[in-house]
Amino acid sequence: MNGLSARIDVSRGDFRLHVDIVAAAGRITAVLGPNGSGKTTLLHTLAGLQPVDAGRIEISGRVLDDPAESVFVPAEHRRTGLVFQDFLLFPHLSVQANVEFGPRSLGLPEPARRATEWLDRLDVADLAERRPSALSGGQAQRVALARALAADPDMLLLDEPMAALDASTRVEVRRELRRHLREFTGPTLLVTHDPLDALVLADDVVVLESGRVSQSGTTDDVGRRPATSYVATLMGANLLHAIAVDGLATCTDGTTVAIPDRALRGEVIVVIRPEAIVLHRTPPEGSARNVWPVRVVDVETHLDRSLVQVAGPPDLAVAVTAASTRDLGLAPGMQLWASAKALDLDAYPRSD
Amino acid sequence: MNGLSARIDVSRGDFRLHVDIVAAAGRITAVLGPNGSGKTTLLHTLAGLQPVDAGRIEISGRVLDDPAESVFVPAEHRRTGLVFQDFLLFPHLSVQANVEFGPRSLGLPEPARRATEWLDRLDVADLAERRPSALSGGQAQRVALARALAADPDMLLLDEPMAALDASTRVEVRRELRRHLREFTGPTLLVTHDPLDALVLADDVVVLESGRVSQSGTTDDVGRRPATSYVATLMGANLLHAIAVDGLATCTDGTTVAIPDRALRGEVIVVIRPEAIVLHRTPPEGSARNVWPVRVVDVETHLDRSLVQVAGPPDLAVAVTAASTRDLGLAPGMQLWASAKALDLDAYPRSD
Amino acid sequence: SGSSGADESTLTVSAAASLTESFTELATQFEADHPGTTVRLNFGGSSSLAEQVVSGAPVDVFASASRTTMDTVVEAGAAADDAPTFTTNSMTIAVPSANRANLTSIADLAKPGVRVAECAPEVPCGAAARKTLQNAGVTVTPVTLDPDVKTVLGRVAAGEVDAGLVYVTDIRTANVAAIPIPADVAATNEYAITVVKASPQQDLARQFVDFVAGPTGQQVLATYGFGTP
Amino acid sequence: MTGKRRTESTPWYLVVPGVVAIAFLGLPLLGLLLIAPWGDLLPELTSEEALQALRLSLITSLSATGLALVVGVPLAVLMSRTRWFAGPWVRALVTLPLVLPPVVGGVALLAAFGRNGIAGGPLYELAGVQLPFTTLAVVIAEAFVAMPFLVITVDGALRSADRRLEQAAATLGASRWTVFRRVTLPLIAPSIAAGAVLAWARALGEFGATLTFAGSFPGVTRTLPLAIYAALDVQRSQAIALSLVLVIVSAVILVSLRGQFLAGMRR
Amino acid sequence: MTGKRRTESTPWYLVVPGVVAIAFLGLPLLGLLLIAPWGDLLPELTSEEALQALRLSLITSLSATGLALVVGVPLAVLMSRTRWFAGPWVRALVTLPLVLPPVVGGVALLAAFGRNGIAGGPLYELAGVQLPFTTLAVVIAEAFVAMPFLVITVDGALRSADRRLEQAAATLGASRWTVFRRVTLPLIAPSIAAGAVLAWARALGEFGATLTFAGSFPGVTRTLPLAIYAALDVQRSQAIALSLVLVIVSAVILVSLRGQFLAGMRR
Ligand SMILES: Nc1ncnc2c1ncn2[C@@H]1O[C@H](COP(=O)(O)OP(=O)(O)OP(=O)(O)O)[C@@H](O)[C@H]1O
Ligand SMILES: Nc1ncnc2c1ncn2[C@@H]1O[C@H](COP(=O)(O)OP(=O)(O)OP(=O)(O)O)[C@@H](O)[C@H]1O
Ligand SMILES: [Mg+2]
Ligand SMILES: [Mg+2]
Repeated sequence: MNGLSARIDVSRGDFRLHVDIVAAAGRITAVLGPNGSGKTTLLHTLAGLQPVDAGRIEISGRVLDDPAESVFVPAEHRRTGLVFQDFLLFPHLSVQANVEFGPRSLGLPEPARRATEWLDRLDVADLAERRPSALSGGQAQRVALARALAADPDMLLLDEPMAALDASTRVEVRRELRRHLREFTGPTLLVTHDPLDALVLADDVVVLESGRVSQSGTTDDVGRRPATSYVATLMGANLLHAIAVDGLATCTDGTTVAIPDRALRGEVIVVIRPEAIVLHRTPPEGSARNVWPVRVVDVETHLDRSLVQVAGPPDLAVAVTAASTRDLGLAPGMQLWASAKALDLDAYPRSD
Repeated sequence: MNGLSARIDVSRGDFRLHVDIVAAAGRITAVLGPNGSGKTTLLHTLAGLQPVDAGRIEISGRVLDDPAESVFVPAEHRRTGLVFQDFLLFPHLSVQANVEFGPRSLGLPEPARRATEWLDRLDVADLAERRPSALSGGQAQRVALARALAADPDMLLLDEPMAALDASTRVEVRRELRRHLREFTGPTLLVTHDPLDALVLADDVVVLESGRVSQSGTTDDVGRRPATSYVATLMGANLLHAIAVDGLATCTDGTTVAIPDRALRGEVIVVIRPEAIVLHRTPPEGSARNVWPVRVVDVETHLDRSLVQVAGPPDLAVAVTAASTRDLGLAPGMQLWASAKALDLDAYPRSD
Repeated sequence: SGSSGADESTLTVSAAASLTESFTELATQFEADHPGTTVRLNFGGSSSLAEQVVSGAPVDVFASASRTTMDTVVEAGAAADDAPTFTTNSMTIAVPSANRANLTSIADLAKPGVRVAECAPEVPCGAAARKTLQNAGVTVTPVTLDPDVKTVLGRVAAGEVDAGLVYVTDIRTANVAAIPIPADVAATNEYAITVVKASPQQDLARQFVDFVAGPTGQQVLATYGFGTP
Repeated sequence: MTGKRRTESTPWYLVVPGVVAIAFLGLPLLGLLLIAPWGDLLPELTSEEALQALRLSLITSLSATGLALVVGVPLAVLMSRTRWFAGPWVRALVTLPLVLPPVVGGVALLAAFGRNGIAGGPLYELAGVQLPFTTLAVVIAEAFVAMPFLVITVDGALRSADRRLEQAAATLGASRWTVFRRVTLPLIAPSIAAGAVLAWARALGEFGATLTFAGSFPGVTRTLPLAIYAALDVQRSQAIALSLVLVIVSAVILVSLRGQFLAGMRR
Repeated sequence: MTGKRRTESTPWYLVVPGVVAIAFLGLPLLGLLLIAPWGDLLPELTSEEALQALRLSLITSLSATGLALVVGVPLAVLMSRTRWFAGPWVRALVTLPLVLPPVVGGVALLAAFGRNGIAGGPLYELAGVQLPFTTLAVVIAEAFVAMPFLVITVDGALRSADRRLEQAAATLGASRWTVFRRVTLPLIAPSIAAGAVLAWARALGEFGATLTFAGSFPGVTRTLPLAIYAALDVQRSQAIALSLVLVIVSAVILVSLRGQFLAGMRR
């Protein structure tokens, strides 16, 4: 296969990471997952900072790590551009020297020019003479990104490369990154907590939960058909596990949901967008077939939109306009009815 | 005044922070700003880690720093709960001991119980016996937050307290924080890069740019009426500086924009939401009075929505549905027309 | 301190290191002659012992391997008497017991390739060595000029030098053999002894000094190679 | 197989000089073991004199290390944290005892604390106290030569420690003393341990300054190195046996300390 | 006014022991200055013998420091980075020369590198080379006693350094050698400097092992401390004058080194 293919079994303390990952060359794979799910561990293992206990790491046919064959290519021969979650800039070198470090180590031509170019692209060229200790958090992150990219890697491993960037810089860096990554011929793994980063930058998504892959696929597939509540929450949707019979899905919590596809049978996942749910003070009459009595748990007000958490069953996140919030007089503890049209929700077979 | 009032003039290397900040007790003030704009410097100065060169810091009538009066209250007597951008957990202490550190230092009753309680609330109680080096990034951040909150501070200074949290944890922590901060009687300053954090959590917003305050006010005001492009971008809107006469605003780049309020005169700011702009392959006919020829610079595709950057004048961000993207065959370099209804945009006097 | 009661008393004697064995034997005999008395012996380089005595160290008797060193104590007013010479010591040639350089006389020291150690000219044993070589009419370039005789002896014992100029009384270990020097050539050294002025037990100290200078003392010293003054 | 897969492999350009260093330090010790009079060792080990000297050496070297810790660590903290103490003069003052040949150090100690010394004089006149030739004098001499090792090691560690952790502690309401005790000290614990071992080892082997300042009286001031020196001319093999006692005792202590020492060093 | 506003103030519980430490180290030096024969100093300073000894001392102590650096730093790296060298035996081996009284150290060096020693014997038999009584022997003796200070200081620093920076360098394609040269070494530069100063100071003051192993011949092996010792018995004031030369030269070197030394220490 052209790209990365890895079977990894590795431990850190009590934690065990046990995953199969494939990342195609020229494509960007977003790695999502809750805190402590093993994303950083995965990247470090791929970069050669930790050998696998069992398994095999291969990139474009070249074996990087395989205990069975006694192969272990050390980090310095892997050409992986790793951006560390906490940057790890060299404190004794200037920003310029930090970025030149990779090109120099690899004997690339014109290291100084390369460094300047990357600092320029990430808009931190004016900090070239600074020591890392004199950088703000976001500046340090951009320098770390420049340092990894300047080393002209075969595979890019980015551990939350934009977490410390301010919102507008992030848009720019994301754009810059997208441009560069489009030219980049190797596989890219991008750890991020921002679903928008994943949606905008990534072609594929791998979701880790507790050291295992809980879902993977193209960004679209995962975005549209989340397989776990974690992914659904990430994508801003509600997810229910249910058994479907003749257009009626019975959830594990006992509620029934009318779903659009009558042909669907067996274990299914029902996804309801927060915008598709309507709240009522009195039991609604009309065409909506799904109506549940709920209690308001929490109201989060954004500019002209509120996100309301309600406890059912089912527990749901509901998006309402600022106007409805006022009209309904929404407050925690209130008893309401929630309705959702069968046609406005999505149901698909569970695939695991 | 009840709360924080600070006039700060302080330098770090070439950088100079020169701001007036007011933060009311019991309210949450979000501090926004680009990387390197001085947010961290501001928080450190308020915490007493750096004395002001000139100015005065006062909280509920108590002077914390004033060179003119030779007053400087050191950090340990300020009771400010500061969450550092890079956490700064004590590497030699367990998670539990880290969180107990504040209560113990201050002689608060039952430090162990307090610590456990906060670890519990932030959902990291099971990590209590770990050393910080054995935590993932997001776990470390939650512990740092717990440590600051457990010390029962008079003023909370949070430096990107959620940057490393995964999306779903962030929702929970945000909710937990909101609940706690609602009970909290002192002023809170919250540095964040996520406009959603600001919108959801904050009552007021202060925007720093290059060491100066570029805008401040309630969250709603700032959200609805951004004063600088930075704030507009942050809020996901387009901002144009213009001079208005009789319902027509002439921008600095020469374009004219029809605006809803004919009474508005003089320097104005025009804000256009990306959703309010429509793209056409041919010059549109119809009621939209604002039509500009533009060139596509960049297309970012989300799930069912694309964000298109176009170069004019004016330069705009345009939101279109996935369907339109396909229909229009959007690609960088394409020549199009952009239109926006006068009624669908916002114009208000510039206030500085 | 020096004394600890009427019956039990401790006499502290500081003596030059070269007196270690002879004085240990003498002390045992003195203790036998004076029941209830313990003699505590403190050996060291003469000049550092002298330095201690002058600085007020709790010492009752001081025996020096050098007249000059003793003179400094007398001049400093730390001696209770004029510190008579009580014995002498003369130069000899120490060689490793294997004697691989096949040395047989003092003249052999001048042969090329022979490594000789002697004391620095500033210290008594060095002065004596120089004088001895002069008397013999031999010109020797030593490889080292050591600060004390024990260092010279150590080098001979370790086989690092082929010969060393030391005192007769130093030839005591099995690793070292002596090549005698004719009496008219070998330089001698005077040993002096005194009661320390600050000693709280002048009588007992005086008795010890007299004992060493007396017939028993001289006899014991002679068995270790010392000469009579 | 796993050997090949270890991420750390030892590059030759480090192993070659490293092995040279080990040979360089190890050969003399090996030589000492070879020429050692093993037959004499057991009687020597249990002889009253050797035990007395050993006991005295352990007591004084540990006391000197304690003294060095109590005043040396604060000095190191001041040197790295305040402008005045960071000056070149304090630094020179701390380093100079290292260069003084021990015997001269002893002379200097006499000039300071002897009966006629600048501090010892008044002490004698007013209180009748004489330091030289007492066990306390041994402790002082050992502390004088050993303290600089501790101070320089700890000072270096403090300079490279992250001061921001101390700031974090201050924002949590910790007083300076609490910060010092619960953050600064634990963070540099490995270096304090290393410095204390250096100082202790130096104190244990100290000879010249002790001899000059404290004399060499069995049971009072004759530590093991002095006993070794005293034996060197007469009974060379006894001296070597005593040296072995010193080496073995230190080795046992160092190896048994190791667990705790390394624990402190781990981060 | 600004004084009051400084964020760092010096707490008394550090200042009191700190000042005690300074007095403790400073009084003997002051005492030495007071009893110094200032009149003799100038002639002494310019006497051929003193200059010769000083020159020899500087050359040998710097060579010994160089030798210690070249083999000691790699050893420290191995000790902190590989399992084998991190064992208790290597650690004990490195620490033991510290406890050996210098004279015994000299005996041990003879047993290893002397004419009849385990390494020196073959050397003499096969190549006719004899180390003792040469200037090289002085360097060896000084390096033997000084190297442990360097190794222990550097090892400690390496243990507390952040190894993840080395990992970061490796992911950027840096070979082990590049990582060592451009990351590891610069990061611990302050500790290497501190260790080198300790080792140099110890080498400069070294006396016992040098005397025993190398002898004491003017111009060849008689370093300044040996000259001082030789003079101590007979010409005490000359000895003190020579000691002052040593102290002053070291002070001048330390103070002038300071700038660079501290620069290395700054983070
Ligand atoms: N040295 C260690 N000892 C024990 N457990 C460890 C160690 N290092 C990491 N862990 C645990 O391994 C798990 C995975 O950590 P990892 O850093 O890979 O998570 P992550 O997915 O990157 O999380 P985050 O989003 O918070 O950065 C976590 O639960 C963490 O607590
Ligand atoms: N020690 C220093 N010397 C010189 N300049 C410094 C120093 N420390 C910080 N700066 C500069 O001060 C400015 C403000 O830094 P600060 O950390 O307050 O920014 P920030 O707003 O927190 O940014 P970020 O969002 O990236 O964390 C930055 O431009 C930074 O480069
Ligand atoms: Mg991580
Ligand atoms: Mg910041």
